[in-house]
Amino acid sequence: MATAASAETDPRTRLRALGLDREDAVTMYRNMLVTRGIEERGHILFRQGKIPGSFYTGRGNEGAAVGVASATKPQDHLCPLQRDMGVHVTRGLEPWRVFAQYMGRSGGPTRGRDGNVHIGDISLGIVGMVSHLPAMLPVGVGLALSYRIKNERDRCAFAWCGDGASARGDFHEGVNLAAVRKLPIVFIIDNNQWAYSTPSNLGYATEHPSDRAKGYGLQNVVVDGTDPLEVYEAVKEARDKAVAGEGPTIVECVTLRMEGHAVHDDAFYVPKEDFETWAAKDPIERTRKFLLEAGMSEDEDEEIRSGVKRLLVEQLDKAEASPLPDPSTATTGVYASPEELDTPHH
Amino acid sequence: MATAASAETDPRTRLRALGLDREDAVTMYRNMLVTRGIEERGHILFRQGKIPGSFYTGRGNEGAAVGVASATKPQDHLCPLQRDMGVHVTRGLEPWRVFAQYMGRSGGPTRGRDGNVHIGDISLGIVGMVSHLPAMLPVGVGLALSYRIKNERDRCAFAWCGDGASARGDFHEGVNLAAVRKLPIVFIIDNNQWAYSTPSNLGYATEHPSDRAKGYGLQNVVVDGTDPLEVYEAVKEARDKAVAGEGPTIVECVTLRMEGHAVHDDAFYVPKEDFETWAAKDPIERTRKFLLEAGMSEDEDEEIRSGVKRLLVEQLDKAEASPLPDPSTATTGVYASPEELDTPHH
Amino acid sequence: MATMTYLQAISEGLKEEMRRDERVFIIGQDVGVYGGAFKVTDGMQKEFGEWRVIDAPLSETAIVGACTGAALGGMRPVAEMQFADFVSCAWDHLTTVSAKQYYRMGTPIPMTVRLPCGGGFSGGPFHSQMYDGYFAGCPGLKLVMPATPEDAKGMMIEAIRDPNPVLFFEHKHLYRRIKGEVPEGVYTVPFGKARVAREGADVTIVAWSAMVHVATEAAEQLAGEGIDVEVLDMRTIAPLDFEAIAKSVTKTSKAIVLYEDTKTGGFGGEISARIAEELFETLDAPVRRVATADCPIPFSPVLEKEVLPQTADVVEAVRALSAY
Amino acid sequence: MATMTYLQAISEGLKEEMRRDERVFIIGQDVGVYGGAFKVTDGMQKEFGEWRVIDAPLSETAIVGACTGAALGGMRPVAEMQFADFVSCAWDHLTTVSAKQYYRMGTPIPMTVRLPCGGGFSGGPFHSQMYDGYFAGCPGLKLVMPATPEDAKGMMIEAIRDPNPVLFFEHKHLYRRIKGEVPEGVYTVPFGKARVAREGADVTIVAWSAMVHVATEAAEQLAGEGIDVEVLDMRTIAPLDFEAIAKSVTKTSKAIVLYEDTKTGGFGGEISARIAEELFETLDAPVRRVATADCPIPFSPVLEKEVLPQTADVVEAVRALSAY
Ligand SMILES: Cc1ncc(C[n+]2csc(CCOP(=O)(O)OP(=O)(O)O)c2C)c(N)n1
Ligand SMILES: Cc1ncc(C[n+]2csc(CCOP(=O)(O)OP(=O)(O)O)c2C)c(N)n1
Ligand SMILES: [Mg+2]
Ligand SMILES: [Mg+2]
Repeated sequence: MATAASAETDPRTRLRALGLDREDAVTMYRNMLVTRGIEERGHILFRQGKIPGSFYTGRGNEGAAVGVASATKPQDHLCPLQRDMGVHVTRGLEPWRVFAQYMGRSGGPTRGRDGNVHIGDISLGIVGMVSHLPAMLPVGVGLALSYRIKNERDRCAFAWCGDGASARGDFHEGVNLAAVRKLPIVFIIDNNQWAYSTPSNLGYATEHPSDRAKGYGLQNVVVDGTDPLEVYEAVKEARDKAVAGEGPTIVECVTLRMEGHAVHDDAFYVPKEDFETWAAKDPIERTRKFLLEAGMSEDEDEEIRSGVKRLLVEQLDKAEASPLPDPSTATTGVYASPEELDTPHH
Repeated sequence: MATAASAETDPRTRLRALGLDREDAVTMYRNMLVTRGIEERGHILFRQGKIPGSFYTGRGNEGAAVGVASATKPQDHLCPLQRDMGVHVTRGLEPWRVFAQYMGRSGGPTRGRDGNVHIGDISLGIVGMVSHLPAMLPVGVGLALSYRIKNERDRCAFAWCGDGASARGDFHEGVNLAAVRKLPIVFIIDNNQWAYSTPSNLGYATEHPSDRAKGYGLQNVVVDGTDPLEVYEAVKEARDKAVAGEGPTIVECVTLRMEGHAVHDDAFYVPKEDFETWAAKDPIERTRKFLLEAGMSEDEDEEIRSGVKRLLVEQLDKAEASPLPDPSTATTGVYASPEELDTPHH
Repeated sequence: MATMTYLQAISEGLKEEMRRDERVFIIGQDVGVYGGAFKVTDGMQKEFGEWRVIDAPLSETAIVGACTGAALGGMRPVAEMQFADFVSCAWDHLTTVSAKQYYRMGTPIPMTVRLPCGGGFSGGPFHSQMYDGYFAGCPGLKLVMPATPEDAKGMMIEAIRDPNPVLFFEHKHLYRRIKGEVPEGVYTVPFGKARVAREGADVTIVAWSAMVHVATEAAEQLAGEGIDVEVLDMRTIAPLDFEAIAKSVTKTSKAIVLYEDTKTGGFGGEISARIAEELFETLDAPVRRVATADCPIPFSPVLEKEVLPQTADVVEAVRALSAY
Repeated sequence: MATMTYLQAISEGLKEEMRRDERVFIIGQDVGVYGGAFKVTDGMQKEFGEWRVIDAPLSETAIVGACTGAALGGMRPVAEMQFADFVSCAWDHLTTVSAKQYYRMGTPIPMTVRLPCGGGFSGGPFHSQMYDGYFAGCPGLKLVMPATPEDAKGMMIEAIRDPNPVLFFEHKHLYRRIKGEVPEGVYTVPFGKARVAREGADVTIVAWSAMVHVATEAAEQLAGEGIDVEVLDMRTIAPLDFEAIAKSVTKTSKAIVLYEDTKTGGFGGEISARIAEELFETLDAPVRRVATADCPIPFSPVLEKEVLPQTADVVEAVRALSAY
């Protein structure tokens, strides 16, 4: 296992070393703000009774999700999971569609057919997840296999898994197949230290969940998931390796799940001190400081933040204007028709 | 990964070091002869049209199977697989019952309901396998869990897996649960270098299939599966560790599958040289030599061998005398009745 | 007798049997400290300890497979699936190993798998499924689906004691909505004995689990119109008390099968078929089925309502049938 | 037209579509060098290369999951299960992901899973299962089960082109036993169109896959007794051509559903129910079902024969029905 050093060098130097300019970092920052903003407004909507069912967020994981997605290329496919709203935001899914999804409106990516973060948009390269974890990981492997068969050389798949879900058979079978065939895929483990109420030591017996890599002849990298740049760097390297035919890497992003498993869970089982420690490492605040050191002014920051606020207000309005789906459509669209195949997707 | 040294010391010294006397080694030898004898006769029966369906053997794996089983204690439970006839023989399953099973007679352990090596006898501590690989591994884990819950201190479960089947989700989930809970179980990987026609490098990307252990925080030991004593030693140590609460070990027995996957497969895909190399390491011949060096006379050997032959003739007669099952019973016994639970099993 | 919710009744059943029989243990995700996603096992790890209420990794096959093994090891395991939907991840083990081991090997596998099932609260495609139809074709499994608190407790205990793998379908929508009198102490409700939930003379509705309540609601509405509906609560569908169905349909001559699983391929088809095959001479009208539409269960309430069987659908079906 | 076996016809279909469409690939255990456990893909790795005929690890979920992904990636994947029975290990993926992704996300999943299925040759409990009933309740999947070489080839090609996940049930017992004329070149046989395998006026037998041949055998025996049996080969059960059933039963007024899956919970129950519900006025007798007994499929030939539907069972059922 390699551990990426969280470079304590000068911000500008660091960005340069990553091949990024300040604008790129600002974009990441903005995406993180949008991500958190969406989920915070989701909470309010839930409390207002506007979101049916339950409600989940990825608070604390914004840096990891945005960091990974920023290292992907437009032609890549991504299979993110329940804490990865930042991936959708970074790939360009418009916030109103997320709100519409939350509220079961027809404008959401699933047209009210699925809820929460079970979203995706294949035209943005994002495959919508199912609940069963981590069932989408083998799907990512299949995407990577399709690139390999077609000999598409600069295309990479990304598949996610939680620390907890890495105990499931789907993880094993998918990762193993990718390893054996050296497929162009990067696996991301969102290690937020808990699987619902289950602590790590009851989920795996290694130091890191990504140590499972050793059982597949793969390398793993453990990064601080609260630092989008550290995540970006590790993922970019892993992507390079993958598309060069050197096989998959498991990149583990360590964070703390900063809220309960879902809205009904107050996370009583998480030690308070842990929340305090990790609150001090808040990915957004951390990135803000980094940018200020890199030359962003407080005014600029203010502008970004208020821009995000305005955006979300607008987007929420748009979502609320999206009609509920027509009940008569509920049972349609179970089977695809041949014409739909001819639409070139992604 | 630890590699047990195949001790090239004086046979008597070696036995003593293992806590065995010559009689124990002779018993292993005899069990290997019975194992091979059963499967050779099975081949003949198949050619005679007396065995319906297909027919599988474990030729080349007699030493590993007998070696493992010899290191178990009567109170242990075992979940052996398709190459492990030696386990059944060592635990005391009478050969006629195996022949009866092969031929679909009522005297077989499954009363004609299942075939081949899908056998077991819970009163001997052996759980009968299903076809789906390695579905019995989590069952072994559950047995180990039952010992742990009941606080039975000198009881250990044994669960098998092939090199190929170690790619399946059941392996991952079962081994991981056992590792997390440090359950008293030993995992055996029968690494015979092939999964049907699929070579190792298309099944796993590590050096050894048991290297998967590293992904679970476990130790693995790789032994020469043609040497029953080396197997015995490694398994005994693993068992000691397991019952001491130090967690599971994966013991990998390396052999070559000396025949096709099943009777219809001529193994054209296995390099001829490999068969020659491994034929030279035949576990039975090897053990015979060891015993001769340990003081067994050629006459004794002859007596053992002819004893086994006589036994098998007798047992085969007994099997052929076993009636076919009564067709009217075919649909009975789908559900157990409460009284059956009260029969204390094993 | 105490009044309690369906959920409390299940908890009670579990606890009382665990106190009585130390071979009983529970394994599942978050069943320990957290007390289970629905709090069915709340407080139980405190009472019974870490090795009788076991928090498992996210591994349905390991959980259910370990139960098969522990059953062979003399225990009486109870597995909790966090949602019934996730039992798909252990479907192979249950149908391949647990269900067939006794037939093949003669070794009973006394285990229970608890399945919080069913829809009606915007759980979406993966937290709303009923799942009985997917197992009903697998000999060796018992499928039990209580509709009342009293049955839930008694059948929970019966499930644990049964020498076979039992799938215990507990309907999430009943957990806190349904209350009822529940006898104190340990008692069992036998499998394979349907219950007449409401007597009637004109039309029989065959139902189980939450649909019993939908049927009863419909029956009450229809009583006002002079249609006298009999509601049969099957309680278990494997074993199936076909005698009870025959008795009721012989009386009413008209039958509706109401089930929450997908209409096509759900177990209601089997029951409808048997009624038509075995009671052919008795029927005054074709059997009708009211069930979930043939599609995944959508999230948005307006869609979900369209897809799941509603009281109004049943009322309408009964009206059509009695006019036949 | 060439005469070939059912197995050869499937191979032909695969090869011709692979030559025509380079997006088609095959993945499964031992499909490459070995040519598949039943030799269906024999020689194909040589022709199409290592990346279009892929030997996979022993991982059914990875195989099927990779097909879902590759389908999203623009390919036309074909997975081979070594035996249909092992699809249980991918049951979760197929019902959870492949089947529901289009309904939820609007992305078609054009993939085919080949399932060598069925009993009759002492395969025992895990190499003999039919398996259609376990999937028939899952909307989003197509279930196709050819009975003849001509259909096998044309439906193989249709399956690959279909924009949905298709389960292609190929009956092992037909592989080498059934020969027939097969058109040259590429052609398709549409799904959802039943075929009248034998015309008759007295009783309809609804069947699919190997049971079509059992039905035909029975029909020939019965012809000698003056009973004129119509045999309907459903070809696919999802989609189901109920119109064809209705047409035939309207003519004969008597129906038998013959299927190889377990009687209780198998898909024949669904069909029997629909006949009785929708053709109530037409029926002169109750629908009868002939199917596999409600138990695992035993190994010993004497037991297996008892459990699987035999020609004699069908003959007897038809006699009873026509005497009704
Ligand atoms: C197969 C399966 N079993 C159970 C669940 C219920 N469940 C949802 S999230 C979760 C915990 C997941 O933990 P982890 O993988 O660490 O992801 P996290 O939620 O912490 O991001 C569980 C048990 C599920 N979604 N899928
Ligand atoms: C889940 C599953 N898929 C496929 C098969 C078919 N099959 C039987 S044995 C075998 C190869 C097993 O290889 P390995 O695990 O190495 O054991 P070996 O036969 O070499 O001892 C396969 C693919 C099976 N039994 N179970
Ligand atoms: Mg987690
Ligand atoms: Mg092998």
